[in-house]
Amino acid sequence: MVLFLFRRLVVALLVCTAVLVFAFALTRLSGDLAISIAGPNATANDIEVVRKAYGLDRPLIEQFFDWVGRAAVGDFGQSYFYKEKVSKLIFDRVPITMTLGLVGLSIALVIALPLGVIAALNEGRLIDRAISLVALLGQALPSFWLGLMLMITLGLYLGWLPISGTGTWQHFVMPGLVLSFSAIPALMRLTRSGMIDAMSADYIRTARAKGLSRGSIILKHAARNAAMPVVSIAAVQLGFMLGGSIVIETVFALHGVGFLAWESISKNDFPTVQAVVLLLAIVYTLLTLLADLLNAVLDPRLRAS
Amino acid sequence: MSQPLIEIRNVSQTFRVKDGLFGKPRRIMAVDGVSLTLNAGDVIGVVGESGCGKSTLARVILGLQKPTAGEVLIDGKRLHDLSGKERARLIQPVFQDPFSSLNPRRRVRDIVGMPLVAQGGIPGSEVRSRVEAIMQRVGLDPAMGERLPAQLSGGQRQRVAIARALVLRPRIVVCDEPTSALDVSVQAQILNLLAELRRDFGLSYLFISHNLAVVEHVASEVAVMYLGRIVERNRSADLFHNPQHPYTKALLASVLTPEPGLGIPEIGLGDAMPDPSNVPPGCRFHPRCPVAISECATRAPVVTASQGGAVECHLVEAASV
Amino acid sequence: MALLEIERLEIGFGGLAAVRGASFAVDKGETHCLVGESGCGKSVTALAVMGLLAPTATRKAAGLRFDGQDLSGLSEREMSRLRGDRMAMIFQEPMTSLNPAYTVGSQMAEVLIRHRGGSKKAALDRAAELLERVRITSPGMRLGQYPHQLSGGLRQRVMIAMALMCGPELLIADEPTTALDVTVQAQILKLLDELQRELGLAILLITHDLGIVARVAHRVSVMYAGEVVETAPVAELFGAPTHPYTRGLLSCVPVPGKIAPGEPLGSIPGIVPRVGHGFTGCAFRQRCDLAGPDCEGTVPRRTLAGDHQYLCLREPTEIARS
Amino acid sequence: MTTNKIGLWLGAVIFVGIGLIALFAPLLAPQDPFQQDLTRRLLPPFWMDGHNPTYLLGTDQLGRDYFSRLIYGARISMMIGILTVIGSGVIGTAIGVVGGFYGGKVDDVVMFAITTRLSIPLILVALAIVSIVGSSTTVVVMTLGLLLWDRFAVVARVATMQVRTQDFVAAAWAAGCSHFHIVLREILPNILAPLAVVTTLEMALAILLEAALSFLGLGVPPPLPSWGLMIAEGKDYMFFSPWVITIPGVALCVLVFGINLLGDGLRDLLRTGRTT
Repeated sequence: MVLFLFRRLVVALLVCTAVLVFAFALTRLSGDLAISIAGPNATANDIEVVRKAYGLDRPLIEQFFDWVGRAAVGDFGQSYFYKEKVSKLIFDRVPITMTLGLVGLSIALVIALPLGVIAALNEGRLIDRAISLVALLGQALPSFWLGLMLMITLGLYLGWLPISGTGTWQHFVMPGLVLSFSAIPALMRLTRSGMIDAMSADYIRTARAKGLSRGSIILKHAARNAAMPVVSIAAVQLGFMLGGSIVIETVFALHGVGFLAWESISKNDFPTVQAVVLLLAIVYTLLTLLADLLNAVLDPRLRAS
Repeated sequence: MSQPLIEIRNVSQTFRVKDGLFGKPRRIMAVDGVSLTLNAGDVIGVVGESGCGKSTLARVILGLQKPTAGEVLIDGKRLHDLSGKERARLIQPVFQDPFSSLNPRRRVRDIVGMPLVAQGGIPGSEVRSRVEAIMQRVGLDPAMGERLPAQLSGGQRQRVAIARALVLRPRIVVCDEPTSALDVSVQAQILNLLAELRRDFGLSYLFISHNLAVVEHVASEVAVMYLGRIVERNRSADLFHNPQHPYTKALLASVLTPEPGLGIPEIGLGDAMPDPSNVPPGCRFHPRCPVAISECATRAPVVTASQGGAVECHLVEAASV
Repeated sequence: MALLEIERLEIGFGGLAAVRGASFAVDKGETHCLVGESGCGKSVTALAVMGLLAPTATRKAAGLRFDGQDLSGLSEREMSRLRGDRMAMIFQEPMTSLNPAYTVGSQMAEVLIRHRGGSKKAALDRAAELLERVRITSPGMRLGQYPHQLSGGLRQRVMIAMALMCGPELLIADEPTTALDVTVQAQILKLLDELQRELGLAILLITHDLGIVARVAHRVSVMYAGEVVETAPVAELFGAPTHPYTRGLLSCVPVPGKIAPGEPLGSIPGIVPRVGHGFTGCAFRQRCDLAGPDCEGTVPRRTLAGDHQYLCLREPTEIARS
Repeated sequence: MTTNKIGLWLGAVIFVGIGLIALFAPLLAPQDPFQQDLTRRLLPPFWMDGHNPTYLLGTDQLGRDYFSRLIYGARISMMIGILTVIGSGVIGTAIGVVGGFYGGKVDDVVMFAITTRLSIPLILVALAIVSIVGSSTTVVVMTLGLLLWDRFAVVARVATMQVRTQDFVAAAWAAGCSHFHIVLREILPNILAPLAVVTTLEMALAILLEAALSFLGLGVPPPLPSWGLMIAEGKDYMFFSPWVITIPGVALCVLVFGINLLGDGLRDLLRTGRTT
């Protein structure tokens, strides 16, 4: 188990390193960063000044290691646009995005798990088809559009929820709902197929042959085994949701990390973009690690190896 | 005596397996220093329980796996010096599971003709006629060539697999549990067919099975494997009538012939199941052996000639001195 | 005295008739073997008795009685009270038949708690006692282990011990040794044989292996295409097989000493037909040397001396001559 | 015909229908989708009061015919969807098959590449790339094509590993077939079914992503009538003229829903096809 954890950590570190390289290369895609930073109206002289000021005249490799070296201790440099430390910019906005992600995941789980189980237990029947159809429809809704439509209906016409901003908990309901929609179909589908697989497993037949009650068969014997893939996908989905929050935060004007990322992208604020990409990658990696640990708790076979 | 058709010299095969992506790698000793010869026209039966390495041995002989140590000579030539095409003309497989051994997306005639096409340079018309001829020979209507494997019964699929193995007219066929997945009545059809084809085509078989009754019926010589080693080898009649190794005796005792009134035999083997990733020291059979002596746990027995065959057992060793 | 009586059992899956009027009875304390090739309906019959058929299957029977009680009228809830208590079942695949997520002890204990109530402690004590009974060493340690830590043979022993938790009268064993190595197979069969004698269990053993049948059965029923074509005490069946299918099947098995090596084995030509609803006559007629046009009509069940029944139009003397 | 067959057909009809609309857009569109007329801004569609029969679905904030823009928008979505899955499908399948076929160290590298790709935040990186390189349809297709290969790779890898262990592949080795032959004739035909399902999923995802990128102003550049861009342009008017965002949104939904139905139907068809 300890060995397993250690190996997982090594791979996670390697992945983060790869993302580090990727994030650095990403911002160099344009060829000359200085031109982008200086803006469209800059003279050749301005560009030279920028180049010097940001250290872009040094060899690429030196810039890279300089950046990595500082990123390793949490220093992502100064934002070009906000003129603030990137780490502070991000740190201030993490709570909003985390809240949004967790609200989204909670809504998704509350909706997807029961629906998936109900669909699985009624496999092939009308209710299963109906649930699958709704999931398909949910998958087809573009999140930004769904957000706008909810703003019009729930916000404007019905007046139930605030349209944008971050003041109260109500402000998180609509964006959380929209965000959850991106995860519900996948979670529902996996819960369904996991339950169907588990219910058709030989050990369920054994449980029935033992005369156990239906409740005990479903809740004790099937659900435990069906939960493992769902735990993995829930972690992955939370990662995707945090990444996808960029669209929703923009729509709802929530000043979280996603909104910051979008602003930095449109303002060519590369240190911030790099830092957010890296941060999200690390969070994603940690989430998958967490899912592995949870699965090891659920599955004695994993615990042993 | 002419040179043997297959000569297996001290072949070993180990695998490193990982449990999942990040599991701890384990070393599995699937085959451990096996030597065996197959003479032209013989059928050598290899028997043993699951995990004894008999299927790995088959894969090594077929050239599907490069052995970790040792070498295989076919018709005097080193297996790994042969090209894939040359090897295919000498030796062909028939596998156990007639469902996984045929590509579900290809038609029967393409499956049977595949070895011919792989040789290259054979005109299409010749491929077609040879495929039809061999299909007829194994008892399949050539019109079935248009079908997909899913449209055939288990016995018909196994006939397709046999036709594919014979279409190149090889000299050796490695049969890896060719009838284990079949019903008894179909098993009999396939065994009879294999016997006929051997006579007519002058084939030699390496016949792997866990079913001793089947092996006694088809094999002229038998090798018994346990945890990667051949523990006893002899002419079939001698081995079945006068087994030397305690494991062979136990295996023979556990054959349940359809004779009522005989009851269930007492096998007397311990519960320590063989684990190829954790081979016991000394004689690898000693944890389960009913007649083990103290020496068995410390020193590995050497191959001893006995009753016209070869045995690896301390008791036989002691008796022969 | 019959413990389990099955009369004209019919099971269908959509348009396919898996079992077509199978009848046989299992006496108290006897080992009854149901033998046949894949697809003959033997496993489905066992599942039907236990009430474990898939919801898509249809079951109909003129009689399905356990200890005099009509099973076909019982609700799922009432059936589940019987299962694991008075009738238990073990399966072919010991590797997948135990839940990988729970310990052996927990899976064994829940049977007793479900049917008899009582504390978990008492149930675990009973489990340990039974593990010892099925000759598992250090039962206390095994109770805390997970299925993946056990070998196939051990798992099947655990399955057997689990089936015995409530002291059932009937044990249905569906190909219990098919997935095991031959040496382990003999050990498991030996164990079943002993338990049967000591506990007075009735065992319905489903198998395709005539060797197993000959060694463990008191009585044998041969199934073909959803029908019991012959049923007889074991010595009678092997000594005087009467139905052409039974005779064909026995000739296919290589028996050391009976058929010389190299000699062709007997075989049954053709393949098992797929039988739909409304099929009449003998299902074996396309593969039978003795078949005539009359075999398309109703086939009688004939009774011979020695409690021996078979399903065929031909006289025993006629069959023996062929 | 089961309910799912109906879904499959409905999906196919939607997909092919919108494909045909995209193909014949110049013939179908009643007006020039780029023609502005500031005197006729934000006219309502036909079911509302004050509509103009010339403009079936009304006009946008620049007075362009909304119906014609919608039809031309189908071109962008279809093109992006199809071109992206061709690119990402080839990349992902190649990576996955190589990893699954060779196993060992090669597979470790493939797994590492997949894990790394998955840990990179998709939308954020796509936005950044388009922002840096400059927005155009080509850039969007290239970016999405280079990012959306992960699921192809995962599925192709697992499917290849399963097929590789089957005995018919061993028989092909024993028959002396080349690696190329084995991958092409024995393995690929047997992994196409799950890949077909992935193709529909990824096409739907690509279409939604393009819409999202365009909505955020970093996708297809104006004045092209991308549905996502139409929603973005209508956003400022949505509280007073909700149809300007409803219409392109519904179009997007219908197309993606159709593709999803198609994929779902295929998945079921292939699953039952295997058992019978």
